[in-house]
This record gives sequence, C-alpha cells and structure tokens, in this order.
Amino acid sequence: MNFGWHNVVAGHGIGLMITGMLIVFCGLLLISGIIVVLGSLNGKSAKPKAAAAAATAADREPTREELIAVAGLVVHLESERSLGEWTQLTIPRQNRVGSIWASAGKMRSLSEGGSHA
Amino acid sequence: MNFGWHNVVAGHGIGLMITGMLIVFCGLLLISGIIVVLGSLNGKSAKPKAAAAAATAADREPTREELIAVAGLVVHLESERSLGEWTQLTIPRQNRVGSIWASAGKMRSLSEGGSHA
Amino acid sequence: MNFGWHNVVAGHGIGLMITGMLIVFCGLLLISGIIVVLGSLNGKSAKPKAAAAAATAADREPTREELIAVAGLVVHLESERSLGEWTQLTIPRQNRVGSIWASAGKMRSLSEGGSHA
Amino acid sequence: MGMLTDFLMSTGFVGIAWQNVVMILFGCLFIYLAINKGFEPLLLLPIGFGLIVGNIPIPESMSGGEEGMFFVNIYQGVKQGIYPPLIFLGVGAMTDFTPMLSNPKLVLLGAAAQFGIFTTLIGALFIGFTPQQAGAIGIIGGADGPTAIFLSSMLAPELLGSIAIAAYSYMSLVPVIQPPIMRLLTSKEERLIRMEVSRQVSKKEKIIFPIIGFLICTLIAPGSMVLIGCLFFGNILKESMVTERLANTARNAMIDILTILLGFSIGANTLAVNFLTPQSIGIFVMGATAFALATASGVLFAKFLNLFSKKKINPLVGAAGVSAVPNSARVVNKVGLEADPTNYLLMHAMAPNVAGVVGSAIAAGVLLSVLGH
Amino acid sequence: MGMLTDFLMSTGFVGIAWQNVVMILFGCLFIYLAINKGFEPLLLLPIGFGLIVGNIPIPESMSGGEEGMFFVNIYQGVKQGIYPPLIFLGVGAMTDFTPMLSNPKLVLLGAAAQFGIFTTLIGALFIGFTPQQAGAIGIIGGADGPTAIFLSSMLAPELLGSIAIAAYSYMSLVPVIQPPIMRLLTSKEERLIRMEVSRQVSKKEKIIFPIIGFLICTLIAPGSMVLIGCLFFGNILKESMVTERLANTARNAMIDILTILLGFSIGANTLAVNFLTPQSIGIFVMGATAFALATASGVLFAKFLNLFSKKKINPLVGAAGVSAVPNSARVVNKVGLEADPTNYLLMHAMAPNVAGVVGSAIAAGVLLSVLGH
Amino acid sequence: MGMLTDFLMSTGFVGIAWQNVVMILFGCLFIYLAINKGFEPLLLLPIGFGLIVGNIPIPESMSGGEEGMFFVNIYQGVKQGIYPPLIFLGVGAMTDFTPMLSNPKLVLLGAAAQFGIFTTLIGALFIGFTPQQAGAIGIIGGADGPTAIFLSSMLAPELLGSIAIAAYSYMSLVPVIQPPIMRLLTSKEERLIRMEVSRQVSKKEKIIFPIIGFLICTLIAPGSMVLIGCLFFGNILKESMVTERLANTARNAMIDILTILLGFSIGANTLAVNFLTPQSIGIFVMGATAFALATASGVLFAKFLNLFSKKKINPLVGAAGVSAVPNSARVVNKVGLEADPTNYLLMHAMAPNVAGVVGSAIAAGVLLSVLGH
Ligand code: NA
Ligand code: NA
Ligand code: NA
Repeated sequence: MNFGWHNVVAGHGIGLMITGMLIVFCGLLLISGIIVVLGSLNGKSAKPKAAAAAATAADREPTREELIAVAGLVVHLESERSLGEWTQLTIPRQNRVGSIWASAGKMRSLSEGGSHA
Repeated sequence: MNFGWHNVVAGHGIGLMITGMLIVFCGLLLISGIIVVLGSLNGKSAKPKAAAAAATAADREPTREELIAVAGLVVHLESERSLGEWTQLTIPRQNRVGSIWASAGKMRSLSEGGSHA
Repeated sequence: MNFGWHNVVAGHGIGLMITGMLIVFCGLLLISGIIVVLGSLNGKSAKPKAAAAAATAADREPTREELIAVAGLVVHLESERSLGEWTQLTIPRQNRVGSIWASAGKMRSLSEGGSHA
Repeated sequence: MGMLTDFLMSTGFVGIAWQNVVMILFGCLFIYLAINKGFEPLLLLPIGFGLIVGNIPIPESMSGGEEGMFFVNIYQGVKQGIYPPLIFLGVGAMTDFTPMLSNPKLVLLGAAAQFGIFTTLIGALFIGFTPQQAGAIGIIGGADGPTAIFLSSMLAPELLGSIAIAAYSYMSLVPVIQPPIMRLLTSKEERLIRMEVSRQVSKKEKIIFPIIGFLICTLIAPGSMVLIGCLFFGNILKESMVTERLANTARNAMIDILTILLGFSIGANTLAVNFLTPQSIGIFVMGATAFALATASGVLFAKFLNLFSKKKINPLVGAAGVSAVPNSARVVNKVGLEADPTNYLLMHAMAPNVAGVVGSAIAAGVLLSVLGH
Repeated sequence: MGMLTDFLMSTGFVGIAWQNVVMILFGCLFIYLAINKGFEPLLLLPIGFGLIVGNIPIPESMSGGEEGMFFVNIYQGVKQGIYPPLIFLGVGAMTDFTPMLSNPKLVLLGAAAQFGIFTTLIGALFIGFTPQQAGAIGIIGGADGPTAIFLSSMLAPELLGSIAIAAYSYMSLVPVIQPPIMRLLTSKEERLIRMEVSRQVSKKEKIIFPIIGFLICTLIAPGSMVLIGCLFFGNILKESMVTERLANTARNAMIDILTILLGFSIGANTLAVNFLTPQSIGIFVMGATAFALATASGVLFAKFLNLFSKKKINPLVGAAGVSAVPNSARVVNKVGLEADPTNYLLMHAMAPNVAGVVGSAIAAGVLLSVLGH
Repeated sequence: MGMLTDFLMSTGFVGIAWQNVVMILFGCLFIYLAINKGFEPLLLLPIGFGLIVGNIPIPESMSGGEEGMFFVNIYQGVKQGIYPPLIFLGVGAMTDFTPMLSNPKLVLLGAAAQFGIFTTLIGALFIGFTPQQAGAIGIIGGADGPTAIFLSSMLAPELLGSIAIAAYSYMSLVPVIQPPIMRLLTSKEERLIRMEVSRQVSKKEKIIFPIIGFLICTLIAPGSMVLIGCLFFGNILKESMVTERLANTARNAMIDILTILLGFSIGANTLAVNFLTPQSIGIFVMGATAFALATASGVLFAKFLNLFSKKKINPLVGAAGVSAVPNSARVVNKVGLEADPTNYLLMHAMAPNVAGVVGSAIAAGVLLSVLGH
C-alpha cells in the first residue's frame, strides 16, 4: 500500500467527510427538532402517576394475594392446556396484555390464528 | 378497463362459477360425510366423563396443594436447569404431556436430541 | 441388480472398510487420549462438593421461602414486563445465570441488544 | 464542493413525486387502523410500515444499488409462494377442527359461503379484469389471508399488494359488514333458534381427520394440494400430541418470523404504479361485495337446509362460513345474543368457520388449476 | 359445460395409479407407527404426511404448475445439504459430552460400533448397489438421522427417502433389535459387571473439548468438517454458558423449524418411482443387518478390551456405541437391570453413545471424501 | 492398500500451512476473549469457532466437494446483505428510544461521535486503502455490528472478516478505550455536572417517532433506507403493543438464529489470504483510532454545546455517542460515579447512545450512496 496524502485527495476524502458529517448532523438535528415538537404536542398528556405506580410496583415485595394470583394463573394455564381448545375462547386476554403469560396464552387462542389466517 | 358482459363470456365466468361451486360442495359434502362415518365408528368411544372432569377442572379455584405443587415444579425446573444434564434423565415427562412445562423440560432432555439425531 | 463378489472388488469394498475403520479408530483413539490429558490437567480442580450440593438440591423439597421466592420472581417479571424498559437495567441477571427466567429477563435487557448491535 | 451538490441531488427530496407522498400516507393510515382500530395488526402494521419504506423515492443514481435488493430478496418468499403455505402450516397447528367434527352438517355452510368468491369473480370479469386477475380478486371473498396472497402471487402478482390489504381490511371489518346483512335476511324467530349441544369428539377422530380430509380435497381439487397439505399437516402435528414441540414452534416462532417477512416485504414491494390505480378501487369495491355476498349465501343456505331437516339450524350460523377465523364466529355469537341473551352460538359457529377455511382453499385450488399459467 | 368435463378430467382421480395408492398407504403406516408406536415421531410423522402429500397424482395439465414448486423449493435445503448440518448444530446444543469426558476408555466402543457401517457397505456392494449408494446405505448403521440424510443427499439422492425412513425406523426399533444380540453375546457374569463411578468433569474441559475434538476429527477426516463442525459448534454454544440464549434457540425454535422442513420435504419428494423398488427392500434388509452388526461389534469389542484391562467394562455398554441417542443407552440400562436390579449402567452407556455420534460423522467424512463425486 | 495411502494423502495434515495454524490460533483467541473476558460472546464465539472450521486445510481432491458448499451457502445471507438488516430489525424490537425522546438536545451528541467514522476514512485513504475499503473501515467507528457488516459486505467484502472482528472487539473494549480519553478531555467540575431529570414520554410519541424518524433519515440519506427501515420497523412492532408476539419473536428466536448464521458463516469464510495481511493490521489500528476519535468528538461537542446553553450537559455523556449500546452508556455512568458517587448518568447517556445507532446508520447510508459501485 502506498502511503500519502494524494490518496486522500484522489478519494475525495475531505469532501466525503464534510458531506457526511453535514448529512448526519442535518438528520439528527431534524430528528431532535421533531422530538421537541412531538413532546410539546403531547406535553400535556404526560402521566407521572403511571411512572410512580410503576416504580412502586417494581420496588415493593409481592403480597400474599399476588402469590396466589400468580400460582393460580399457572394452574389455570396448565388445566386449560391439558383441556385443549374447548377452553380456548375463555382466556381473558385483554387484562393480561404485555405479560409473558399473555403471549403463551394467545398462542393457543384461535384469535391469533385468525390474525394470521 | 372496458366494462361489459362480453368480458364475462370471454372469461368463461359462468362455467367457472358452476364448476367451482360444484367442486367446493362436492369436497365439503364428502368431508362431512366422512366425518359422520368417523363419528359413528368412534361413537361408542365418546367419553363424556373426561369432558365433565375438564369442565370442573376449568371452573373451580386452584387449591392450596396446587399452589405448592406449581411453585414446587418451578423450583424443580430451576434446580434441574442449573444442574444441567446430570438430572436430565430424571424428568418425569410422561405425566406432564401437553403442559408448557413439559416442552420446556423436554427441550433439555437428551431424548429429544435423539429424536432429531 | 447383479449379485456377486466382483461388485465388492470393483467397488474397493475391502479397502474402504479397512481405511474407514482405521480412520474412525484413529480419530476416537486420539480423542480419548486428549480427554485423558485434559482430565489429568484439570484433575486437581475437580469439585465434588458442587456435585454433592447439586444432588441435594435436586432431592430435597422446595422450602416455604423458595415458594415465596419463585412466585415473587414471577410477580417481579410480570410487573417489569408491563412497565417496559424503564426497569430494564434493574434486572439482577448475574445471579440468575442459566435459569429459564434469566433468558426471559435478558431478552428484554438492552445489554443483549448491545451484543447484537 | 461538487460532491456536496452531487449528494444533495441524490437525496430523496429530489424526484419525490405526489405518488410517493400518497403511498406513504396510505402506509400511515394502515398503521393507524392496525394500532388504534385493531385492524389485523399482525399483518396490517408490517404492510403499512413496508408501504412507507418501499415508497421512499430512491434517486436514479442508486436505484440499482445492492441495498435496494434487500426487499427484493425477502420478497422472493412471497413471489415463489413459500411464505403463505408455511404460514398456513402454522395456522393448522393452532386450528381446532373439533367444532366441525362434532357438527358435520354445518360444514356445508362453509361451502355455501364460497359463493361470494365466484360471483365476485364474475363481477371482476365484468368490469374488465383479466380472468387471472378476476380469480385473485374473487378469492378475497374467501376471507383467508394466506390463501388470498398465495393465489394472487400465482395468478396476478401485480395486484398482490391491493388484494392483501383488501383481504385483511375486510377481515377486520367483518363486525361492521356482517350484522346488517344477517339481520336483513333472518326473522326474529330464526335468530331465536337454539341448536342441540354437539357430541364429543374422540382423539382418534381428530388425528384421522387431517389425513382423510387432505385426500378428499386434493383428489377433487389437485390445485389445492399445497395449501390444504400444509394446513392439515400443521393440524396433525398438533392433534397427534407426539409432536407437541414441533406444533408449538410452528404456531409461534415460525409463523411469527414468516408473518414479519411476508407483511414487510409485501408492503415494501407495493409501489404507487401498482397501487394508485383505478383497478385498486375496483378491487376494494369487489372485495366488499365478495364479503357481503359470502355472508348472504351462507345465511340463505342455512335457511335452505332448514326446509329439509327437522333439527333446525340457526341461520345466523351460516354467516360464519366466510372464515375470517374467528371474527365472524364471534359476530354470529354477538348477534345471536342480541336476540336471546342465553343462546350462545359460538361453538356452533366455529364449525362453518373452519370449514370455510377449507372451502376457500379448495376454491383457490380450482381457480389455480383452471386459470394457472 | 366442456369446461366442467375438462376440470373433472383434471382431478386427481384421473390418472391415479396403484403406485400412488401404495405410497399413500405407506405414508399412513409411518404416521401410525409414529403416533401409536412412538417411532421417532418428530421425523416419521412429517415424513409420513409428506409421503401422502407428495404422492397425490397431479394431472399432466398442472404438473408444471408453480404451486407444485413449493415442495421443490423447501427440498433445496436437503438437496444442498443445508438442513442436516444445522439440525446437527441444534443437536450439539442439547448433547452433553460429560459422560464421554469422564470415561475416555469407553469412547473406543463408539468406534467399534461403526464396523456395522462398513460391513453393510460391502453387503450393499455385493447385492449390486453402486459404491456411492452402498456408502449411503452403510451409514444407516451409524444410527444418526442427520448424518445419514446428509451423506445420502451427497452420494445417492435417489435413495434419500428410503434411507431416511430406514434410519429413523431402526433407530426406534433399537429396543427390539439390540437386546437379543446383547444377551446372545454376553454371559450372565459379564452382564453383572459393575463399573466404577466416573470422575467429575470441570467446566473448562467441557469448553475445550469441542475445539480439540473438532480439530482431531477434521484433520483426520476432512470430509467430516461440516457435520462435526456444526455438532461441536452447537456444543460450545451450550457449554460456554455465555451464549445461553443462542444455544437455547438452536436446540428449540431453530431445530424444530428445520425438522419440520426436513421431514415434510423429504416425504413429499419421495416418489413411488424411487421408493417402490427392489432397491428399497435391499436398503431395509441392509439397514437391519447394519444395526445388528454394529451392536455385535460394540459388545464384542468391549469383551476384547476386557482381555487387557484390569478395570472390567460391562460388555452390554458396548451396544450403546450405535448412537441412536439415547435409545440404545436406555436399552443397555434396561438389559443391565434385568441381570442385576441394582446395577445402573445408563451414565456409563451414554459415553459410547455420544462417541458413536462422533464416530459415524467421521465415517461419513471418510465415505464422502473417497466416494464423493 | 493404494487406497489407504491415497486417503492419508487426502487428510488435513497434508498441505497444512502455517497460515492455517495461525488462523486457528486466532479462532481460539477470540473464543477465549468471548468466554473468559466477555468480549461480545454472542458474536465473537461464533466467529471464532467459524475461523477454526473455515481454516482447516481441505485437500485439493475435495476442495470442490459439495460439503464445502455448506458454508458458502449460509454465507449468502451475509454477501447479499440479508442477515444484518434482519438482525437490525430484532435490535429495533429491543431498543428503547425513550431516553432519546425525553432528551432531544442530547441527540446531537450522537451525531458528533460519527466524526470518528469520517476521520478514520481519511486515515484509511491516507495509508492506501481504496475509497470503498476506507469507507468500510471508517464505519468501525460507528461501533455498530450490523451496520459495519452490512456496509462492508456492500463496499469491501474482502475485508468483511477483519472489519467484523475489529468492530466487535473494540465494542467490548469500550470500557478500556473510553475512560482515559474522557478524563483527559474533562475537568473535575465538568464531570460533577448534574443533569435535570428527563420528562415523561407518552406512548403516542413512542409510536409516532419510528415513522417520522424513518422518513427524515431516508429522505436525507436514501442509502440508509434498509438499515433504518428495519431498525424502526422492529421498534414500532415493539412500541405499538398490538404486535407484541411479533416483536417478541423478532428479538428472540429470529435474532438468535440469524446471529448464529451470521457469526458462524463470517468466521468460516474469513480465510488466511484475506485476514493475515498488512491490511488487517491497518484495519485494527484504524479501528482503534476511530473509537478514540469518536469518543473525543462526542465529549468535545458536549462541551461546545455548553457554551451556548444555560442547562449544562455533563460532557462525559458525549462519550456515549459512539453507540456500542449499552456498553459506552455504562462506562459514562461508571466514570460519572467516580467523580460523584450520587450522580447517575446512565439514563442520560442512553440518549446519545441510541442516537449514535441512528447516526452511524445515516453515515453508512451516505457512504453507500457515494461509494457504492
Ligand atoms: Na373462507
Ligand atoms: Na453412530
Ligand atoms: Na454509532
């Protein structure tokens, strides 16, 4: 490999650098601008209570009720599973959205089949 | 696009429709016939008690014992997992057929490996 | 198909067999040799206590504390899941290595994303 | 900085046309419908985002760029008809044929509903589509995503995008389209009919059915071999209970990966030139008619059957013949409950519902063998 | 209705031949064996259903139809040897080499059992198979699905179907084939031999082994590079503990998807013309001999080793050398317990068992480099 | 036994060259780094084992062997740029843009850090690489695996192996490379700066952002369409909450399977002739400079911004602009805590961190459209 600045010139190195950084900055500048706009639009609808709730939920110990609830859920899924599809349509999906159980549950419900079929 | 009945004629639309509906009906008629036959063959072996059991299983609340059982199963899988394959062959797969745990368990048992290898 | 020993001769059957078995034996002989060497190298560092611990862990019943712990873990994962990524970086992965929960946990942690990105 | 100007000339802003803008807006629309209105999000969200991605103007200088090849590459699975059958395999692994096995008579309602396919075909021919295109449009009435996509990739690839979008949109509009038609064609008394509880189905039946069902369908309509074969193969993986892990993967990881690739690549390969055409309008109009006619023929055929049988069928159940699993079955249940809050038709409706899936696969087979190449 | 008659002429009933019927019956047989007799269901169920799907008579008019292309397309992964190595990768991610690492001496039993491969090869040559075909048939004695499929796809694609079916059938017949041979060749005293408990294996050994093992195997038999490479790669993913998530996916979602595609496409591409031949009979006969000879040579070699070592090996363990993981190891344990209800040979048997997997991969490598193209 | 000698002549020992040995040792080195030093094990372990597998000497007689084709086949996904974008899709499905949405100002730091890419490009040109190669080398400074692999597969396939290895090595060396530079360029006071807690982000923003973000990036840099498109598509799958199951599969099964194929095939196709070259040394040197310069420019730009804004930014946060998610953000947090044990910068650092991913994808787009063929 032959060293030397002439390579850089030949390869339009400087031009590339300036163009490139310019584009990158334009892009992210626009993005951060848009974010500001988005933020101000939805600014009112910021919900700190949710965050608070979240924090607590993460910190505190699971209560006795929750233990029952969780184990009960497992039992429910077990029985449901072994019964097969007769119980499929009884799964209360709505209130388990976003939980790992939900996905497990959905897998077996026809409604997902529908979304694909 | 030039409208008109001549397109339908040119495309054998009517013929296609008659043929198609005929085939579809033949197909599903045969299928429902076969189902009737199948049903009558296995008619005797219908097991309502299973259904009953199922229903109850689905309805009633999980008992204290079940809670322990479930959590215990989790603990068992945990330890098994951390021990690796030395405990693989101790998994009682048979009586967990069709449960989500079973598949989890099977994954780690060499027997599945065998089925592939 | 025309039977006969001439086929075997034509196909160098014997040669193939001798070569093949020779190679297979060389290969596995070398491997078992290497294993012996490896074993002697790490021989000192064999840890029987781990095995013992394992055995016991597998045998004994899960204690009340473990039940709580397990169900608690589930609850934790549930809440974490529903909260989304704000709690991602709080997952204590290290002490859950090799558990099915760990993988579930890792999936959601950015660190895994990093390993890919 | 000639290079800088060169580059600016190569940005997307140059050569952006109103078609691009409109297509991108359509993409946003479908994403909105998927997220806020719950229109088949698993398909319409990927398709919508794909529309946006695929319709960003790429300057001449790059149009041949390898990176543009990515979407062409993942689209191969659609073009060559690989994704849809495999998705159908996963669908089979989540479908439960028990309701159908326990109500053989109701299977015929699933056949009647396919009438919508062929009448729409005639309509499409009438307004000037080629026979191949008309077949692909008609199948929208089958209310079956993979079937529609598979058939149009074979018969009329140029319409694939519009057809896929129409099919999935109407599948989620079922709760809007069907009820009025159902109420119009049935009397209060009919809606009150109670059906006897269906018999138990043995495990053996569930295992034998996919095999016999496949033989019947493909011997009668060889063209349906691939779709029906995959559907019933997935189902036997599920029912046999000995391949639980395969069925599980087929209906989870596998179908999800394929759905991502299918939706995203369909969207990204649906360009303005194919989508912003009078034809697309025709397709959407025809699609609506297809659904309406399918519903009507299902209901009417149920009433027709009642003329001959003593055990009356609740004609509402006929509307579930237009698969769209399980939406239409739920609609039937809902409308049934309006008439009699204690008359649950759901499990009865599931029978024609799954039968409809088989029915439209057969119809697709017929169209494929008659119109194919 | 000329079109109707045309169509009826194009149904599967026209031009259905006895071969189709027989093949479909074979398909049903394998499904029956898989579900009711538990014959390797993960493979034999897909292959069986594939046989049914692939042998439905497709009328001339459609034989060139794109839809028939589906099975040709997914079969590419078999033809080009892509699925089997990746499945082997997943197998590596579930295989535990610990028993082998803790009993190096028993590794040789895994070598001895490969004798079945080469004697069968000679037998196959004798009854008139070409060297390539003979090699592919011999590998059935390796009792290793992916290895057998990979090798025959390279050496004798025309026999692939029969070989795959034979291999998996005999792998599940191991509990029937092996015990009599084991009893015949061992005395009561020998079956009573107790083996000392095996040493602990450190994590480090488990990680280093796949690397060194790979180097040895491929330097000696370069032809085994792909299979051994994938097997040990999967294993290091598992043992390293730092790529747990990759190992997990490799042995679950990935291997399942590939197994579905492999089995289904093999079945669908096994046609009467290749399967209903005297050759197939030869293959099944040869396969049985292969298993028997492999078992015998494993047992006898164990007895041979006992002549020289003070620490006696229970010769039953030799029978586990014919991989068929973990069936043959379980058989050894069972037969051992018959002789002495307190003598558990399972973990000892696992050593030759996994060694047998490596052994037959090496043998496949030899055959591939000598007989390949 | 002419055949025996023939075979021995065909073992790997014959024709083994020092290059093979060195490459295999490199493979072992990367495996060691992955397992014992935790160097991006998900990628470096597969690449390392792949290096070993791919550099086993295959004798002439077999070099054309089909079995060698396996690695060529699975490498197609890299060559044709299919794996990296799909992996990026999975990355999008696990990336959380919330920190970035709540700190728009910090986004610019992610832009500044891309300075490392272009300065390195110039350096690479200087020491004699072709413009295409220089571009591919520069992108190492993007600290983004899939982006680097995607770009070099397009611009300089011959350097792919070295670049991938360099990129992932330095990404895990971030904790070693960055701190000294960060300390050198910041005063104690600056390191003590506390930043105000960031605002809440609504679900709606998270869903709209991927769409608008994609439009901006690709309109400005059409070349980044594929990477950015997949990244944001994956992200909207995650944020929409209605396609949870797709997002889940995308970030688990799908990304894992692709990572296995990507790493293993890259390693197996990195041969001595391409890797053991002075160029590789150049690449590793350049890569280090790229990371150093990126870090420096991030920090310095943060200080530059502080000149104009009243709400001071802690300049350490600027170092997180070199994506390497989330390592560099963690480094920032660590160095920040050294200065003030109560000042947690992690969530602030995540903003430029993810912005850096977008930034380098844009940079890659620029390079692709300017240098692509
Ligand atoms: Na339908
Ligand atoms: Na073997
Ligand atoms: Na970056």
